[in-house]
Amino acid sequence: MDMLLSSPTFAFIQVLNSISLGMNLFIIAAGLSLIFGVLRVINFAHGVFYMFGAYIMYTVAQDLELGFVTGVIAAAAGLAVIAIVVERGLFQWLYDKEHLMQLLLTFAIVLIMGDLAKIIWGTDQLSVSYPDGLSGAVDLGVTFYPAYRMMLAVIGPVIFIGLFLLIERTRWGRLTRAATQDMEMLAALGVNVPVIYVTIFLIGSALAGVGGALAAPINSPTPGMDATIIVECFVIVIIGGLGSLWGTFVGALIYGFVFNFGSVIVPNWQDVFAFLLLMVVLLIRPWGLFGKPEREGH
Amino acid sequence: MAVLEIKDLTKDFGGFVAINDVTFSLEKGEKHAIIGPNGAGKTTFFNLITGHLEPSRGSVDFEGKPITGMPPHKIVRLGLARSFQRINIFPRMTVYENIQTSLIARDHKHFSMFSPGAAQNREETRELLDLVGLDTEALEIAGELSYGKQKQLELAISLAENPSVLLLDEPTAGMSPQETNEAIALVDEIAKSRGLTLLFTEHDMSVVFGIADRISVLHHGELIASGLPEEMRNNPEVRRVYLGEGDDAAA
Amino acid sequence: MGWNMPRGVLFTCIVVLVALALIPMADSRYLIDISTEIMVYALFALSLNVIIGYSGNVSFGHAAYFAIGGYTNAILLTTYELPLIVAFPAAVLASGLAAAFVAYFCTRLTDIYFAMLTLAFAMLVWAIAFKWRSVTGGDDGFVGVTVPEFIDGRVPFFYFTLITVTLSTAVLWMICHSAFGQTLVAVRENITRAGFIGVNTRLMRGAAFAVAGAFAGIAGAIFAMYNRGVYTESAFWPESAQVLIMTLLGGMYSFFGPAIGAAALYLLERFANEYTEYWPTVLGVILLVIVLVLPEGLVGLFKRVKARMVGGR
Amino acid sequence: MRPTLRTTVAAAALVAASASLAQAEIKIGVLYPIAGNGAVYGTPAMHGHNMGVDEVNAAGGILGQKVVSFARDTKLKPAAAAAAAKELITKEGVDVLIGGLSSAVGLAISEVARQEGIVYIATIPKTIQMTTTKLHKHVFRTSSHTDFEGDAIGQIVNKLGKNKVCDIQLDYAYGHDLAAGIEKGLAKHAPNAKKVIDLRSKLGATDYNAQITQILGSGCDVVTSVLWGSHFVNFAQQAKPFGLFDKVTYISGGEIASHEIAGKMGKDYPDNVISNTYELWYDHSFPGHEKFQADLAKRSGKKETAMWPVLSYTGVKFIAAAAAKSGSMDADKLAAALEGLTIDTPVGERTIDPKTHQANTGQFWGPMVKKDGVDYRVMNPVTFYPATLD
Repeated sequence: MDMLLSSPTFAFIQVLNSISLGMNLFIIAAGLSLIFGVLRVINFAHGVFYMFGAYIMYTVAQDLELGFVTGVIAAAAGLAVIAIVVERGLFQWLYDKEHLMQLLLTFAIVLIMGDLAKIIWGTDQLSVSYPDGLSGAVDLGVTFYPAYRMMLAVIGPVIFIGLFLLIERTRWGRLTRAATQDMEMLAALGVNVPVIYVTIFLIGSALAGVGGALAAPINSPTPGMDATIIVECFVIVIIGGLGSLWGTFVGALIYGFVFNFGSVIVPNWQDVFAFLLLMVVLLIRPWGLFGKPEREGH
Repeated sequence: MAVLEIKDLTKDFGGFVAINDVTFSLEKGEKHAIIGPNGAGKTTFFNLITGHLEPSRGSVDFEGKPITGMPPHKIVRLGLARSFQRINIFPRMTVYENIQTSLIARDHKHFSMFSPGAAQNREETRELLDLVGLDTEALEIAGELSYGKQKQLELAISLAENPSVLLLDEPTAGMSPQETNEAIALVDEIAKSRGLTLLFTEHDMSVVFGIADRISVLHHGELIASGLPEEMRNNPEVRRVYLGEGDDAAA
Repeated sequence: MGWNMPRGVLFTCIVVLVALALIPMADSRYLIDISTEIMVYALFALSLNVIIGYSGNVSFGHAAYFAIGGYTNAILLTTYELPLIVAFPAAVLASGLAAAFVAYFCTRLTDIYFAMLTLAFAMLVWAIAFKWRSVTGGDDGFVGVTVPEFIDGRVPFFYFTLITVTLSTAVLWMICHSAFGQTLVAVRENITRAGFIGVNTRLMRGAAFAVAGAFAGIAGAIFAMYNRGVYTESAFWPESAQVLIMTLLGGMYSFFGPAIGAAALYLLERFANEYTEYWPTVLGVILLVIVLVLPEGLVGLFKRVKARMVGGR
Repeated sequence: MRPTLRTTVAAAALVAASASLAQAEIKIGVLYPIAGNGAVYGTPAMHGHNMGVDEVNAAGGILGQKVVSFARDTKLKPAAAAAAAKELITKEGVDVLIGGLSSAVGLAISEVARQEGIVYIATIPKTIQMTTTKLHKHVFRTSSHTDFEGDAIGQIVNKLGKNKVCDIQLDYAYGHDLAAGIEKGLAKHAPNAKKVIDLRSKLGATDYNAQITQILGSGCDVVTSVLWGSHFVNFAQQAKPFGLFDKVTYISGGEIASHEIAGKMGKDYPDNVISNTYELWYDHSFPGHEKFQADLAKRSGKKETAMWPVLSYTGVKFIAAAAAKSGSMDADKLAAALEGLTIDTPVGERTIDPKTHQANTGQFWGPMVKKDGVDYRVMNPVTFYPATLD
C-alpha cells in the first residue's frame, strides 16, 4: 500500500501488470463469452480447451522444437478440430434441452479430456521457454517491463478489434447476432444455422487454445490448470455480461486491476475480492455490466 | 360500479410504445371484449393489469384499491384472475393436481409443510373437474391432454381462485369451431352462475358479438373506441381498422 | 392422516430399513462403514432434490450447507464441549439459516444466474472455512471431533445414523408431499402460472432452499462425527458437483431417486478406485449417459422398463 | 510405462490369492495420490514403496511372513483419504498404514489410525501438528517438518550475511507452517535479519506479477519462500524478465532443488536459487545410496529419478525394523518398538524420537548451479542439514 502511494513507478508497473493479466485472460474469456452469446451454452470445458492449448504448445515448441509461432498455430488448429468433434458429436443434440443438461455435458467433457491430457502428457512438471527475443525486458523509459507481457497486452486488444469487426461489421457477423435473437426465422430465410453454430464454437474454442498456448511460458502446463482458468473466466464474463464482447473486455480489465491492486492493498484477500465483486454484480445487475436482461422479465 | 379503473396506462419497451395512454373501466358483472388486430397490444394490456409487466406510466385500480406494480400473486388474491393465450398449465402434474394446487394456493395453504397435499380440497377439485367436463381425465398427465382440453383445464385453474373478475386472453385460440362453441357456452354459463365479471380478448367476431355486453377496440396500443356491440359494428374507425387496407395487418 | 405412500414404495422402504438394521449382524466393519457413508450421502442428495426436483432451480453450491452443518456441530461439540442435544440442532439451524440468507438473494434470479450465485456464495463459505484457521483449522481441517460417548463406536454410530437419516427422510418426504411440496412442484412446472394462482413463487423457492440447506446440515453434522473431522474440501465446488450428479443419476423427478443415485455413485466410485486410476473418465461417461440417454435418471429408466414389461407398446 | 494402480492391485491380489492358502501375510495399507493431479508425487512414491517391500520380502519378509501392499488413491482429499484408510483397515485388514502427502490428508489418516488403533507412518506430510498437538501413540513421521526446514533457511540466511528478507508463501497450511518455521529459524540464527515484506499467494496461483514487483520494490536482498512445483516454475518464468534473480538470493523450501523440477526446467532454471531436497540421484554422500539409486532407476525406467521414493522406501524399512525388534505386528508393540528406533537409509541414519515420534530426517541444501556437459542445474556444493533444532 505504501509503495503505491510513495512510488509512481511502482503504481505504473501495477497498472501494466493489471492490463497484461487482463488481456491474457480476455483472449480466453472472449471465446467463452462468444459461445454463450450465440449458442446460449455455458461451456465448462473451455478451461480444459485452454489446458490443451498449453500442452500442445509444450509438445510443438519445447519437445519437438518447431518454434513458438508454430506452437500457437498448432494449438488453434488442434482446438478447432476438437471443437468440431465436440459440437457436431455432442452439443448439437442439446440446444433445445435445459441449461442444466448442457452444463453436465460440458462437465463430462472436462473430466474425460482431463484424463486424456494425463494419458498423453503424463503428470510430470513441465516448463515452456520464452520465444527467442521475448525473454527479456523492454525499456519503457521510467521502468523495464517483461517483453512477453507487453506482447500479451498488445495481442489482447488486437483480438478484441478483430472480433469486433467480424461480428459488428460483416454480413456474417450480423447473421450471427441475428441467430442469438431468432434462429427459426434465420433458418426460414435459408441461412444455414448449424454452420453458424459450429463456426462460432470453433472460433471460441480456438481462442481458448491460443490463450493456453500464449500462456504456456508463464503458466506451465499442469494437470488441473483448467480449473483455475475457468473460474477466472466465469468471473470475467459474468461481471461483463454473458455474450457481450465489450463486457468481456471490460470485465477482464476489471479483474486484472482488482487482482493486482488487491494483492498490493489487501494482500491475501485478492481472490475473495474477486468473488465478492462477482456477487455484487450478480445482485445488482445479474446480466452483467454490458449484458442485456433475458427477455422473460420474471 | 367499476371494478377495474385504468388511467393513462402506458408501456414503453425501450422506445416501442406497446400501450399508449389507455384509460378504461370495467363494470361489475359485465362481459367485456377487447378486440384489435394482431399486435394491437391486447396481451400486453392484460399483462399490465395482472402485474406480469410493470407499466411505464399510469395506474390500475381494482375494486377501488390501487394495484399498480403489485406482483401477480397479490393481485390474484384480490380476486382478479386470468387465463393465457398460450397454454399455461402445470404440464407434468395430473389434471386433478393442477386444479387441487390452485385451490391450495387460494386457501393460503401452500406454506403448510405438514399437511398432506393430496388430501386438500378434494371435493371442490371434483366439482371443478365436473364443471369444466374433465372428470374422466382427472388422473391424466395434464401436458398430454388434447389442446382443447388443456384450454378447459386452464379455465378451471383460473376459476379455482374464486375470482370476481376473470381476464381471458383468447380463450378459443387454436380451437375447432365445435370446441369454440362448447368453450364459449361453458364460459357464458359459468360467468352467469358465479356472477363473474369477464374481460376477454378474442379474434373470432361471432364469439365477440355473441356474448360481449360491451366491446373496446385497441389499435397500435391505443384505445380507439369503446361501447355497445351495435355501436362498434357501425363505428367507422373500427371498420377502417378491421376492413381497411394494409399497414395495420402486419403490425 | 392422508399421507398415502404408494404401497410398492412403502414396502420397498420397509425392506430396505430392515435390511439396514440387520447390517451390524454381518459382523463386517467395512459393511457398516460404507452403509453409514451411503446413508449420509443419500440424505445429502435427497435434500438437494428439494431445490432441483421440487422447486426447479439448480444449486451449484449445496456443499456449503453440508459443510456449515459439519463445522458447526464439530466446533460446538469439540471447542465448546456442548452436548450433542445442543450442538446437533444448532448445526441444523445454522445451515438452515445460512441457506435462508443466501436464498433471499438468489431467488431474485432464475436459471443459470441463480446457479452461479449459489456457487459464488458457496465459494465464500469455502473461503471463510479456509481462512478462519483459528476456528475451523483452515485447510489442515478440523481434526479430532469429540463424539458423545453413547454413539462412540462403530455399531452405535451406525444406528444413530440410521435413525437420524430415517427420521429426516420421513420428514423430508412429508414436506415434499405436503400442500407446500405440491405447490412447489407447480412452481417448478410453470413459475409464471404459479404466480397467477396466487403463489409467491420467490418465497416458495426460498423456503425450499432453506429446507434443503437444513437437511444438508443434518447430513454434514453426522458426517463430521463419523469422520471425526471436517475439511474445507467439503465446502468446495467439486463436492457440490458430486451431490448434483448423485441427484441426477438417481432421478430428480422422483423423491427417492437421489438416494438411489447416491448409493449407486458411491459404490461405483469405491469399486472403480480399486481397478482404475481414471475415475474422472468413468464419471464423465456416466454424465454423458445421463445427459443423452437417461435424463430422468435410474428411476426414469426403471419406470420405462416397468412400463414396457407391463404394458408393452 | 508407469505401473498403474490397477497393476499394483492386480499383483497384490494375485500374490494374496496364492499366498493366503499357504501362509499368513503382513498387510500394509498404502495411501498416496496415485491417480489424478497428485500422481506426479504418488507414482514415484509407489516406486520407492514397492522397492522397499520387495527388498523386505527378498530378505524373508517380516517375521517370516510375506509382505503385501494394498494401495489406495487419496485424491489429495482428506475425507477421501480417511475413507480409504478405513476401508483398508476394515475390509483388507491391513496391519499398518503408510503414506500421506498434504497436511490435511496426513492428519485425516492419523485420525483414523487413532480411532482404529493402527500404526500410521507419515512418510511425506510435514505439518507440525502431526507430532505436536495432534500426536497420539500410533502416529510416526519419517519425513522432515516445517520447523526443520525453517531452521535450515535461518542458518543459510545467516551464512549469506543478508538481512533484508522478503517472505513469499502459498496461502495454505504448509505455507503458514513454514512461514512460522522460518520466523523461528531467523530469530535463532540470523537475529539481524529483518522481514521487510510478507506476501501470500493462493494455492494454485498462476500470476505472480504483483508479488514480484512488490519484492523488487521493497528492496530486500534475500527471498524466502515455499513456492513448490508448478508454482515455482511459473514464478521463476515470470520473475526472470524483471531481473529478480539478479537482485536477490532466492532461498526456498518445498524441495525445488529436486531433480524433477531442475531437470524439467533445464536452461530455464533461474540463477541464485538455494533450495532443498530429500535426495539427489547424482549425489552419493552416504553409503548405500549408489545401489539404491541403481535399483530405483531400473524401476522408474530412467536414471534421473525423483526424490519421493526415498521417503516411501524409508517408511517401509522402519516398519520392517520395528516388527523385527518387537517380534509382533500388534499395534501397541509395533509403536513401542518404533520409539527410539534407528535404521540405516540410503541418505544416512534415521532415528525416531521416542517422545515426539518424529524421525530426524534432514535434507540436502545448496545453490543450484550450471554444470558443464549437462543441460540442467545441479546442487553444488551439497550441504546436509541434519534434523536437529539444537
